[in-house]
Amino acid sequence: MGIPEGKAAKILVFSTEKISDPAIDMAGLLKLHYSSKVYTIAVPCSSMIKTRWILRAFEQGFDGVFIAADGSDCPYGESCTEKTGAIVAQTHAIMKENNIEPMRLKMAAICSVCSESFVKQIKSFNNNLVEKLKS
Amino acid sequence: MPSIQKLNFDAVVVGGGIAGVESALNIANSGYKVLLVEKDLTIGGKMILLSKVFPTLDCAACITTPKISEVARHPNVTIFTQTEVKAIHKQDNHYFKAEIVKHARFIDESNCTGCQLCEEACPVVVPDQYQYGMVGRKAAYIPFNIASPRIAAIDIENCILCGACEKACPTQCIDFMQHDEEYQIITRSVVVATGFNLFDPVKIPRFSSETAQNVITSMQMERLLAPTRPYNHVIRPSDGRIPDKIAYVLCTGSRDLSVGNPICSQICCMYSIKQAQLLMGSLPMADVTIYYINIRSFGKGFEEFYEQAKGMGVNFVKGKVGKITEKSNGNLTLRYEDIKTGKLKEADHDLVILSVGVLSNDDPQQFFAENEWKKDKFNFALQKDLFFKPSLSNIEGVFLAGTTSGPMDIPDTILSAGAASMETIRYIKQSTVEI
Amino acid sequence: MEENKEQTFRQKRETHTVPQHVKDKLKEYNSIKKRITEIMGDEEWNIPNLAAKLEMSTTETLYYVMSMLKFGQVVTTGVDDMDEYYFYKIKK
Amino acid sequence: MKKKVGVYICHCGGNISDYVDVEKVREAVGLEEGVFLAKTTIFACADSNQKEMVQDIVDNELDAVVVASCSPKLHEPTFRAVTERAGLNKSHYVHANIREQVSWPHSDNKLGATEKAIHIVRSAIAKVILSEPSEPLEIKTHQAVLVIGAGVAGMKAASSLAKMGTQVYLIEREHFIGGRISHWDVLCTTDETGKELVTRLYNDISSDKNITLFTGAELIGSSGSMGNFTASIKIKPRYVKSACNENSFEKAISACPVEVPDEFNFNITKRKAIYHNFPSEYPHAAVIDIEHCTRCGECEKVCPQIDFNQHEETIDLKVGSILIATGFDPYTPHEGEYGYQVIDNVITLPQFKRLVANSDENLLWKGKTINNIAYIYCVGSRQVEGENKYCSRYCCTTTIYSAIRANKKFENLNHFHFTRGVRTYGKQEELYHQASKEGQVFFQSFEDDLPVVEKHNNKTIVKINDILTHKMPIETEVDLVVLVTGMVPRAENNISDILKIPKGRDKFFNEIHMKLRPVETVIDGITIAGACQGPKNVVESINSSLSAAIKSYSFVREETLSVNTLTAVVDASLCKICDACAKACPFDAIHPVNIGNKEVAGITESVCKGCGMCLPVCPENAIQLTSFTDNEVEQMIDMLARD
Amino acid sequence: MAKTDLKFGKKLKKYGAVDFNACYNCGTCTAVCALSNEKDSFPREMVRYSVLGLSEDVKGSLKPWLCYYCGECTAYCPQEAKPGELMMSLRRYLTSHYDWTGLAGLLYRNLAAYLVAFTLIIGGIVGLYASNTFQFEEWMHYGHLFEMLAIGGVFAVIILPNIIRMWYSTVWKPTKKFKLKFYFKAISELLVHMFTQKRSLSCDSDTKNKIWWFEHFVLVLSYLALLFTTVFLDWFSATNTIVVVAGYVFSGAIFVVTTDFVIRRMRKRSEKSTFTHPSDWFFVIWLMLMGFSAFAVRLLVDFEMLQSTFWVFLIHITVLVQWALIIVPFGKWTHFLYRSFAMYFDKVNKLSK
Repeated sequence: MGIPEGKAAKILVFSTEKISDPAIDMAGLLKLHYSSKVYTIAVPCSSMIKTRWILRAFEQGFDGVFIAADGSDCPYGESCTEKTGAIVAQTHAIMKENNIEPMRLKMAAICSVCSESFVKQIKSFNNNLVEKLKS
Repeated sequence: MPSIQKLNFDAVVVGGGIAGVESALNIANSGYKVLLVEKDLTIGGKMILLSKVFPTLDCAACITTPKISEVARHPNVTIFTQTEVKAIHKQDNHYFKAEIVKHARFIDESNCTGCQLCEEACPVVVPDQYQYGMVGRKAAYIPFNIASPRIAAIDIENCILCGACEKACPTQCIDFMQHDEEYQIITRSVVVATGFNLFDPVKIPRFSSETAQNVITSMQMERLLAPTRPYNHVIRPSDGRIPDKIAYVLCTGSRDLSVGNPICSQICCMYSIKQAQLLMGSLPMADVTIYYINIRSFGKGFEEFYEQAKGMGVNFVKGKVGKITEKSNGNLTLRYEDIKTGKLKEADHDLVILSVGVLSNDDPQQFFAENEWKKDKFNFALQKDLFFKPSLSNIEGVFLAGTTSGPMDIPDTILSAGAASMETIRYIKQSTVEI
Repeated sequence: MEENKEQTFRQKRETHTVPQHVKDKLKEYNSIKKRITEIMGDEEWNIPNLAAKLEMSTTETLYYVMSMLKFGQVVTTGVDDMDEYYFYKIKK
Repeated sequence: MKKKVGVYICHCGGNISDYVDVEKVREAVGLEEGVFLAKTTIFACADSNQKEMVQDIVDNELDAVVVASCSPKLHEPTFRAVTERAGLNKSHYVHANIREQVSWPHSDNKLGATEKAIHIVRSAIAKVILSEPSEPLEIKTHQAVLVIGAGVAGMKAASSLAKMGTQVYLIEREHFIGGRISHWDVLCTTDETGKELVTRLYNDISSDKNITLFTGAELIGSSGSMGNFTASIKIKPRYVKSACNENSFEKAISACPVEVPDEFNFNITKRKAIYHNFPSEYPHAAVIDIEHCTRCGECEKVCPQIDFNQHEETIDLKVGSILIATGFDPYTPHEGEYGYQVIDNVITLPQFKRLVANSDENLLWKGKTINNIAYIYCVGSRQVEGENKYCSRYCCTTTIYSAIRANKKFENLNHFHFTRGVRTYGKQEELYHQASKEGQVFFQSFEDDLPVVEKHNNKTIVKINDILTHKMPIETEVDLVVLVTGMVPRAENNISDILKIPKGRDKFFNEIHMKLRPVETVIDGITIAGACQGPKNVVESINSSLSAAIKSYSFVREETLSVNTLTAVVDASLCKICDACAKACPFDAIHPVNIGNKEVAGITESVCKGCGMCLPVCPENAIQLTSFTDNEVEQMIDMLARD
Repeated sequence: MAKTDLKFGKKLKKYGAVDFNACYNCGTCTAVCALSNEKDSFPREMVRYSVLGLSEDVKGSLKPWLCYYCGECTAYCPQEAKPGELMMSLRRYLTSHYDWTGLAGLLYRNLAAYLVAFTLIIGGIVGLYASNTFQFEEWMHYGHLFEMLAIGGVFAVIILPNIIRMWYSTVWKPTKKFKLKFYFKAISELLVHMFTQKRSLSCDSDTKNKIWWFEHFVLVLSYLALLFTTVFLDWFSATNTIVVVAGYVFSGAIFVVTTDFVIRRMRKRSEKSTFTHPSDWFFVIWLMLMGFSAFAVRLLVDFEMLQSTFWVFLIHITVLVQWALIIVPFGKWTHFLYRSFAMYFDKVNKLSK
């Protein structure tokens, strides 16, 4: 596998319904462009994402998974950041075991108006993936 | 002559624009029976005719339609379209008697499916008022795609009574024998949401809007840009050419004592900036220039929207246009003083949009005659207690929603309608009169 | 009842006379529409050319062509090289 | 059972169809398994289309529906309602966002956008096929509303709600109510003063038995959700007993040796550590500023009502809805901004207003008579460098009106306005006309060439390259410079952290949608009113406050509220009761229960908020979240990944 | 650097300016003004200078003289700031600024001063008559002599120095350039504008304005011709039929045209005749009286009745003296001169650029 020359990486974004998904919506509203190979699944909270989902995405051919976490804005409580972090750490460990580049899973807190930051993050993630996974 | 029908409601909302719809919904949601009266064929007012709305650029229809369909389905709301309020009398014991006339639509409203077969069959073509005459429509017609109710109507003035529609109608709902129906409504309260009128630029002959085809109003431009537009593209009305030098003349009929309207219309700067952005989107090669006195982008997200337009390359020129002259090729010469340099300039454009201002609608004065509907000095409804209860009119039990009391944009209109409905509900709740 | 309904336009004729100008307008529309259809034939036309041929103002021509477009009798086929005018064609 | 799915792809009047080939999407998804019909529509949300959808569902006995249109935040509820009207369970509706996340961000790439849209619709179809019906939860509501902030918006909302028969708790962080309006003298555009308006509002709320007012009260915590909030309120003591004797207070105040700047007058005057309300503030009582009090005991000697034994209390309030009306702060210029705090006769607009209100015969600043006043506009608003990009909306009008009123009160004033373009919108334009006619002078500059305030040999001079005079450099000598400061959200406001209310780009609280749901927040049951949502004048605040009140009322009107909640579900056969999930749950919703002699983790539905935090921690993968089961999520992933 | 001075605006109000402070700088006035162009854009610039009190810029500007007050700017001003009236007032202000004696300013600002001056002259004439030292022929002779002396004297002592002062303010001070050839080159400008006021023809092209221009043209020609006829051809004593008839025609024309002007000012139909400063009234009325009394005097001469109705001649001479000593050097008459010189200086300035 690998990303062909000149192509964008296929990225799955887990966003959160109340915080980061509105930011991604707003990126659209502001006509901030990013790669169309970026797909989003919105879930209630980033701390509910299961490792098996992430692995499934890699298995199915996604080059990268990006968790647009709630951070401290999470409506379900402060522990969200820590818990999401734990999921990522745990998944990274499993990815290593399975010979999947850990950098293919990335997490960043995206606040409800962080549209520009989302686009910036996703662009640099894409560039890193393309760099790493060149075919 | 058919007899007058009598109906009772807790509230009558006059005007089915966005303010009326919002008020009706709020009141109905609190469990009260509401009659929504609209003089046009469809509710939605001016907003439903717009293209997109600032500063979010949502399509106007996306915002209006959910509210409209909610109100249309609401068990507590009765909607009368094509209905005129003749008079509203306040009765001594705290209720109102409203005389209204529901004009014949010549369609059985409950059976029409909006299939448009009658429209197809109708041979008559007349200028479409919803498209400012820029295109034709039939004499049997649905106002536009997203009209509510989305059912046909017969324009009897232009009908030749050929019967084609009646033959084409699969549900037999065309009925030429319908008459205007008179109603007497007893209601505890009235919400006036009659909206505003737009300034008619014919009153400024130096702008040549009557003679020059390519001098159009901003509302016409809204139609040109709207999804339910008259042409499929943005082209100019004189000859169908794709415009590439477009000008906006702000404060047409606003902030202008010489035409009798000294106040600012509050929306023209923003809708012009919005249209400019939309034009830049659909005509990437076009130059758009906005001639202004002051840009009033004061609302939430408005200033950012203005900056965005500047960033997109919309040209802002400080200076009010004084004169528009048509040239033989339909292009227009605009004469203005470029305030930044203090020099008189002339510029050629191939399409000019007059950003016309907001004027009061005097309808309430007609139907409230005997109760002395009071107006402020700008002809808008008098807000009797501006700070304490902004939606109170001078008549007890009559409340003001939206632009009835002054120019406002859509968010403000919706908030004003929210306030009016809150006051109305409170009033109904406190009134103990049995009707 | 249903039977009667078919006929309401006939009943209406008894009380309502169609004004002459409405009839005239219809005739005018139809004749211009016919001329446009004939002139356009199978070819693509833009508004100024069609107006010249029709000897009618471009404004009026636009109104007729746009109405025909709305009612599905005409289609837009493209735009000229200068990006100035659209071409229209009779829909077959 | 295989589901028959109906798919609708919306043009959104060009918003989508200009960039996404909707026909191609329709063709592609029409071939998916389970899809019975696939249609495109100009406006999916239009009433006519809604009717058509209902008809389609009924006629074709569809089991599930997908609409691909705008963001679910806008219209998911609309279409859920449509499917419900057609007799389907609302879970059998899935919304695909192909506008905000497809056509708009990828307007530069039509092919890519179409491709992405196809994938997204497919994954929505996959999800809807797996969806299980869910029943709404009936919750008992507390028929009470907590209103935070007793300014004009909060008081108006409180009194309206109370008149509807709702119990209202009105809390105010300060010891006196009235908010910003109490500072202002005459309010534009009438002759009514802030004091009169506050008095009317206070009379309204104090006479209503449905309203409980807490001053010195601050929200410190909140739990629960719509219909069922528990708000923790910390109440600071006044250190003064409520039974009050005017005379002894006056004595106590004069006895107090501590002087601190008076924030009511924006620090242009001083007050004691024990102080009184201003005439425009209520309740009519005194209070001790315990932070500055030295406990010298002088006041106690002359006034028996002083009570240093009072202490802070915390109470819990149970409410069905929370209405936030915390208002704004005037922007504080930084040191040196147009000479602020560097040149001694540079003050802010609120200070100027207090100065005018407090002065009687002559307008004096630091002992000198004021004749020429310069107003520098857009300080803290429309910033080029700073963060505040927005226009504060009220400042142009209020400045002009202040100048007009000052002319009525004092003689020989000359006003020089250094504007960025006057924005007296609507009827307020009249004031601009009047001010100009009175001979007040307006200058203008653009953001790239702002005016400069300088001090030379004891003369204060404002320089501008005036664009109204072909950019001529002009200088004006003045006695006082007023910085027209804009609105910023209230400082030290941790309400957004406690209630998890998102803020917009301008740092004000964000509504869900400016036009569709202008007073609601993403947290159900919490509404926002007045200037905490964005700059507003008095009338606009009142309108927004009444709108918020009616919305809050809708949450508490009925005794019960039916809500759609996601809940976690434990597969009892897999659970080995390790306690990991219970620890992860932030809401204490998981407790051991016995199911068929087996102790397993049990989830209290009414407490579970559906955050799913318990999901990943379960070592046995025994917990699933409704609508987000492994099956559903993985199918969605598969569909998005499919080539 | 320019400094704001709000006193200047207040001063202008004494010259008749009203409401110009209401201006919100939209530029409509400039945009609708037919005489305004990219090089000379007005009146908004003048309004702005007046609001800010930039008196030096006003004094150095010729723009007030470029305006012929068609009234469009005032009619279309969205703020009712009456820019046209301000331009008129600026002309009055500039007239008094150019006037070294200071009397022009005094008379403009002060109606009483005007009336006193008029009364003094009436008193003088009546006094002279009462002193009985003159015979009828002497009156005729000295009257004629006075005309010549007055023209020469007023021109040399007042008008010429004032024009030089105008030149100093508007040409020398702002440009600091002097090239004689430009003054020769531009001289045609002076003559054409002085005799035809052709610039005012470009004012909005409606027929009413054309009529006004024609009347004005007739008036100017008749006035100059009558001046020539009475002063150099000694009309009242002349016997040449051509001279006599010409005198009748000219004085009659003056009378008819000015009567029409007075009626217009009274009716206030058009924007330009809505506001009338006392100096405007005096100008047209005295011109009218002059035409009428001259006509009457000659008629009486021809019917040989003048001796018996000598008072008619006294009225004529009174009007004449008032005209020559008050209105011509200090009143609106000077506009005629300054306007032409403004066009001339403007041309010179443009050439030297």
